[in-house]
Amino acid sequence: MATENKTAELTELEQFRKDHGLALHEERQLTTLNLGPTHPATHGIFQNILQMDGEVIVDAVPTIGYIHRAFEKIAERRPFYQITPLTDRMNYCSSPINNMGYHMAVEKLLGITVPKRAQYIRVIMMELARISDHLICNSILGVDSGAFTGFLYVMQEREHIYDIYEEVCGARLTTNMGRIGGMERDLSPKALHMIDEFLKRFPKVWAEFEKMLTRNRIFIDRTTDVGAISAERALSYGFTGPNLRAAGVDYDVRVMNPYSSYEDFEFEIPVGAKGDTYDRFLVRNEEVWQSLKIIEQAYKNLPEGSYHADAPHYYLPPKQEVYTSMEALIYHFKIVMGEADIPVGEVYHSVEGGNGELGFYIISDGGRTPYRLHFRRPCFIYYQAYTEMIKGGQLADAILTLSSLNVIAGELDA
Amino acid sequence: MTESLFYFLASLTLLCALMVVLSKNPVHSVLFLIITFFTISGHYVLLNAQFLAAVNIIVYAGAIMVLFLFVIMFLNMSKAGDSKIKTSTISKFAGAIAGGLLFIVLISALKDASVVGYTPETYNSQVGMVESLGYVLFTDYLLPFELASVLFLVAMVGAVMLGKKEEGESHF
Amino acid sequence: MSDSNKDIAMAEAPDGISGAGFFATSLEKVIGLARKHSLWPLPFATSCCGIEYMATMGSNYDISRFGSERPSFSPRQADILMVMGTIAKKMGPVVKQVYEQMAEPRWVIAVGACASSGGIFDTYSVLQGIDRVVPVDVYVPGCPPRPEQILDGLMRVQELAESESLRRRDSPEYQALLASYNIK
Amino acid sequence: MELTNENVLGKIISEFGEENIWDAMNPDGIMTITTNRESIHNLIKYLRDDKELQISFLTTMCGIHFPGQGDKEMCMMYQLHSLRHNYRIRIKVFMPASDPVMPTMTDLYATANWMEREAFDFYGFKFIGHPNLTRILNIEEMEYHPMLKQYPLEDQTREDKINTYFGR
Amino acid sequence: MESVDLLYKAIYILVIFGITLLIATYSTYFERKIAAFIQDRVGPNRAGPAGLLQPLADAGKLFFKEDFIPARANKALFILGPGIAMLVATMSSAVIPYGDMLLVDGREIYLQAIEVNIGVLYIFGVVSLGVYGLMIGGWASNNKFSLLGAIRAASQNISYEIAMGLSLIAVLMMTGSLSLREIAAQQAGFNWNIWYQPLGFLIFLVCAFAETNRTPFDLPESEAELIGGYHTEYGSMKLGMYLFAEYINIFVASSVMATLYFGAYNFPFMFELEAWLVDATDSVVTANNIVTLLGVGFMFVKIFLFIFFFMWVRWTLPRFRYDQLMKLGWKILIPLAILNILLTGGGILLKDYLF
Amino acid sequence: MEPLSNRRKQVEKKDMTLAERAYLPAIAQGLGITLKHFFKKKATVQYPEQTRERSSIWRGLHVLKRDENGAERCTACGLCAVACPAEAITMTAGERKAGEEQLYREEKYAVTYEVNMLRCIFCGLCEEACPKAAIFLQDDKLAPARFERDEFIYGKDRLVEPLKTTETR
Repeated sequence: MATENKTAELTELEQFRKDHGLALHEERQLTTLNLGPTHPATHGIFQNILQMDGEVIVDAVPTIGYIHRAFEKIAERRPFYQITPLTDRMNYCSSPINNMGYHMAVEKLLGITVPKRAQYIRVIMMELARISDHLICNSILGVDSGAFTGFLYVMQEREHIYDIYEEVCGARLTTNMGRIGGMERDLSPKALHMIDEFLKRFPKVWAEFEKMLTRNRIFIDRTTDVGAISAERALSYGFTGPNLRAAGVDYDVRVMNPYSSYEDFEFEIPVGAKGDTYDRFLVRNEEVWQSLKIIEQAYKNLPEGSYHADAPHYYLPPKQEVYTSMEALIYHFKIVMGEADIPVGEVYHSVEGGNGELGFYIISDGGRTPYRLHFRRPCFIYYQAYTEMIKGGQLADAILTLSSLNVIAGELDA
Repeated sequence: MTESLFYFLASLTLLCALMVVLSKNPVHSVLFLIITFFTISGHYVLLNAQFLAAVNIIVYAGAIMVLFLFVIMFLNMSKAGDSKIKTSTISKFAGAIAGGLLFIVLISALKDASVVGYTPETYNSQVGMVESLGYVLFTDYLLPFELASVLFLVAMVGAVMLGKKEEGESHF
Repeated sequence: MSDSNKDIAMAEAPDGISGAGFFATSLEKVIGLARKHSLWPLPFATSCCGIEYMATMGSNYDISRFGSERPSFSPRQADILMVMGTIAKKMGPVVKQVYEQMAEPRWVIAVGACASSGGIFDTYSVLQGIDRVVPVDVYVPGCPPRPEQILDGLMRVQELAESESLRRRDSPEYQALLASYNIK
Repeated sequence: MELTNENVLGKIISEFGEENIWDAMNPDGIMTITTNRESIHNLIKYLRDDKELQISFLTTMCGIHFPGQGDKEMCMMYQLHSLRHNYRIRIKVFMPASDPVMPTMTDLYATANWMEREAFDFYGFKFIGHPNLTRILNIEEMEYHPMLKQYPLEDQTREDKINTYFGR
Repeated sequence: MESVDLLYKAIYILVIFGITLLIATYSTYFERKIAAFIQDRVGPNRAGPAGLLQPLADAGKLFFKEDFIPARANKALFILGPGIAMLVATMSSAVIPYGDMLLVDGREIYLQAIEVNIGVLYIFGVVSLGVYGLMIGGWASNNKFSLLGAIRAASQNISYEIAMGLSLIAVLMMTGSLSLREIAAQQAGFNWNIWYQPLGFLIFLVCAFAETNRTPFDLPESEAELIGGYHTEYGSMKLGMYLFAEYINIFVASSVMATLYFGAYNFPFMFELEAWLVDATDSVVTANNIVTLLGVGFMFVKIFLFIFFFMWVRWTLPRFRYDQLMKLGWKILIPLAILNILLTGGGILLKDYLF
Repeated sequence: MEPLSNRRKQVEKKDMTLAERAYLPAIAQGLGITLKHFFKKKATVQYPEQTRERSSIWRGLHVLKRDENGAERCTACGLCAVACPAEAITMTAGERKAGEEQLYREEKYAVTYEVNMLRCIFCGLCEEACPKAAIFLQDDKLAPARFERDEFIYGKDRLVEPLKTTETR
């Protein structure tokens, strides 16, 4: 760290002391604690050098980049369709949202309109992904506060979500789901049946999970007023998604800039009041219910029609045609080789990811790869505020705050 | 057998007590002090004062010394304390004088004390037991006992007052 | 007391007579069996594969059946280092340090494409396989592997643990292997 | 007031003048304007503080590298959002590669801190006034800024791959 | 004491020691099984039939794992820590009456290793020493997480000992004795202390959880915060001893709770049964012995139920935070315990006055 | 902050009631839930003895298909290698010689075809890219764990579907 940073730290420490009515240069021994990068509560990989006064955190210096994988650089070297597997690995708790957000961004660039059925299928998959994302976050919050069991109860449900993914795209976690221009295949009857089953079973499990923690005083005490952030600071830090909503701002990309037919669905935006860990927990809980509502509506009103856009230049022709028709074979080759005509332009598209506004900023120069692809990664933005949120709290608070922010290392470091 | 046990315990007590003073590492000092308490409890048991032995261990070894250790560990004195702390000459003198005075007081007190010794006729095996102890405390020594408890109460309130954290002060 | 004890009783006598002594070999077998069933993992989960490890711990797969459900986040207590997820060059030294802190016997599983070979991330910032910094015993392919594959990897380590002699870790080959990684 | 591209552009130009705002275009429904280094800080501050606009949310910012374009080789892109009016705007600043210096936005938006560090890490932008402009994702010892187009993507130490197989 | 008596005593002590170790060993197995069952899993089932050899496998592995002492640790104390923890844990089961009296060859054999008239205090003394094992081990590791764990352990144990002691005083006021045998004997039949001391029992239970460092009071070793706390730096059998000591402590705590509040070896209708047996077998000795052995069985059933409860709670609740733990101990449990003493005193006076 | 939309819903955050303050009811409720699960049917699938059902489109281990006559379908066009984001596929093409019609369906065939299973991310893009229906990711096989890194280079010997014997055909 630079020397100027040292002085900044010191003044911050002094500020802290002033704020808390302490003598400025108290003869108090501060201990330095290295939290991470292999600490169990950091799940992914973050490092925090904490300055501790007893159990109270006075200051923290975060280090990130422990799994920096150079997504943006890889994206400049891969044809458009090969970037989908990369997006899987950003927020791996909700890969379909990333996949489809990226597809939608590219579709915007190419000017493709996707038929309603495909949009509805996307909505179902994205909301399933949101559920799986939130249930990991909330159950991990339970684990970090010591209640391990609820985590395993909801993990079983996550397995069912994964089974649905598997039925739709053939993979569990890194889904590579859908294609530019729609889905790669229609929902099979089995998949529809599984979604139906899920809608019936999941509410019970989720209600049970809520029952175990929501009104338990130990849990309430552990989370209330822990890691709180005001709406103003949260906006300045660029928070979006559940973490911003917990602070009381009802900003949701699905409502403000609806994409993929989200305007068709009835749902509410849960907001909290204080922006503390308990609020974040409740907001995520409620969002799971809202997601269920959306899936239910999309499932009931699933329109008939094609599951992909009619865009032969960009959407791979059906396999059978490739084997038989010359025209289809040529399209096939062009698309796979990455020689499809990509218009010059720049485009920003954002979706409500599991963690907040997930944006894709593409600059295309007409080549086979994006000229520049920048991801607006919500986790990168949240984690910045972490230091501010844990100062003055205890070590145990810091850990719960981290879990409740749901910072996914893959997205943080990109 | 009792006698040899006594000598063993007594020598161990003295040795450990010396080690408390002599060892460099404060954590070791505390640990030796704990052993000292154990040996003293051993003496109590030899005197058939089981209650006292148990209470000595619970209160001193089990609680007070834990706090000592707690504080020492928390301040991490073993590292800082080794070389840095220089005892000034005055405090050395003061220590010597205080210790000498205590020694003199002890000698003068013990000089006139008579050793009762063991007489089978008057020997009461229950003298160190809980019942007799309680009985004596609440009859013969009622006033000092109650006064002592009031003193403890005052000390406790004082400790709370001293330890009460000011608004916003950090705590551990 | 069925399987494991049967194995012990059936230890071949000739081996013992000619080899390191009958009792020594049967002790080795017993300890091998003990180690096999008590592999405590250190989940070094950095990314996607860590999420699949959660599923492996979960009720549907239940890694505890193999006696491995006690995750030891302290390297001193762990038997297998399960590296799951991308290891960036920034992280490489940390992996090595964790490995060095582990007590013998220790095994390493590289779970998933990233940890094993860098996988899709052939980039300037990613270590192309953790075997550049620590010796790896078992590789598990997949990105991420299914929990079944992770369990497969664990069973592979069980095989190793069962058959490994008590003293192998002192053998010159092993010392040479460690030396090649600059681990003392 | 309903924000449209026209009235926002009008307001900005009347505030900052034609010479500082140019190249207004609308590639994807988001108005994109170009400005210079001198005005960018004031412009973002103005957008944030103006009572009518309330464009007070920094969605993202990133660097872009256009090699071989002379004075316009390096580009910083800022994208702002007015949550109140649901209006997005994109601002670009171009500069030569020899002099990638920008004013910092950390005093306006807390989120700019790490985003600027990222831009520094990837492209080598220098942000005047940034409290702690160090590498954020890559190791401190790295000698180059990897997102610049001239640097390769691949790990240069890897031996088990023959590039000719992959058609690139 | 005659040599035969001494022999019996020696055998008994060995048996109790063995049982303690066995139960502690298998507690680890049951903990894993119970956790698994609570979590819809099956738990260890590969080592031996239904995984019954799992604890032996763990022990075998830990024994033969490299014994490692960190370079910057205080070596002597580092070894001393787990030793103290283990020693102190095994000491406390000595005074617990696991059963009443057996009649063998006309001798009365009490199923209790040592009868001291301050049994309760003995247990207290020993338990209060248990924390040294954690503190010394945590400090000697020379690791900040360990140190934090040690400090948490110390403050937690001291704080909860007070409430524990106060809650016990109410029991002692009723029984008028410090001897565990006496206390057990007073609860003959179904006259258990729990009926008179529900509040006291609750306080004692909570404190027992805190003293054994179990969830929701497992702050000294909380995995998520301190990576194992005081035993972060321990591996091999030293770690095994710490874990072992924890399970022995659970066993002892369960035994003490069963003895103090749940009538120890007493069970309902034992006198009726004994009278019937005397009639049936025509032998007082046999009848007495049968009832005594049944009593031992009941004692262990009670103990196992408590152990199950410990584990059940462990896999259900989140843990406290340090300051909340202190608040609960000092501001809620201690006043409640004092209130309980007052209530008990009032009850005793009222009873004296009325009858 | 004033609402941005009309869909705002404040999450319920009641103060704790006296019963909740006393810890016990919530604890009892939690214990009840866990006890219920104690007696529930277990969800575990005991791998390796039992396996969980996989979807028929699961992207598992690769196979190089033969056509109905037993000739290899692959024509070494290289599309799969181009489509592979992990650059895990390498191949060299060769001309079919006379008399090899039974072995290779097209005039060009893959002399060597290697998939590095450690690099592969099982994204399925190769299967999608193949114009000859030659490469497939099977749903019933998983790439097994192995001890050595070299063992993961799957050559044609391990990739090509075994020739069906006359009896089974």
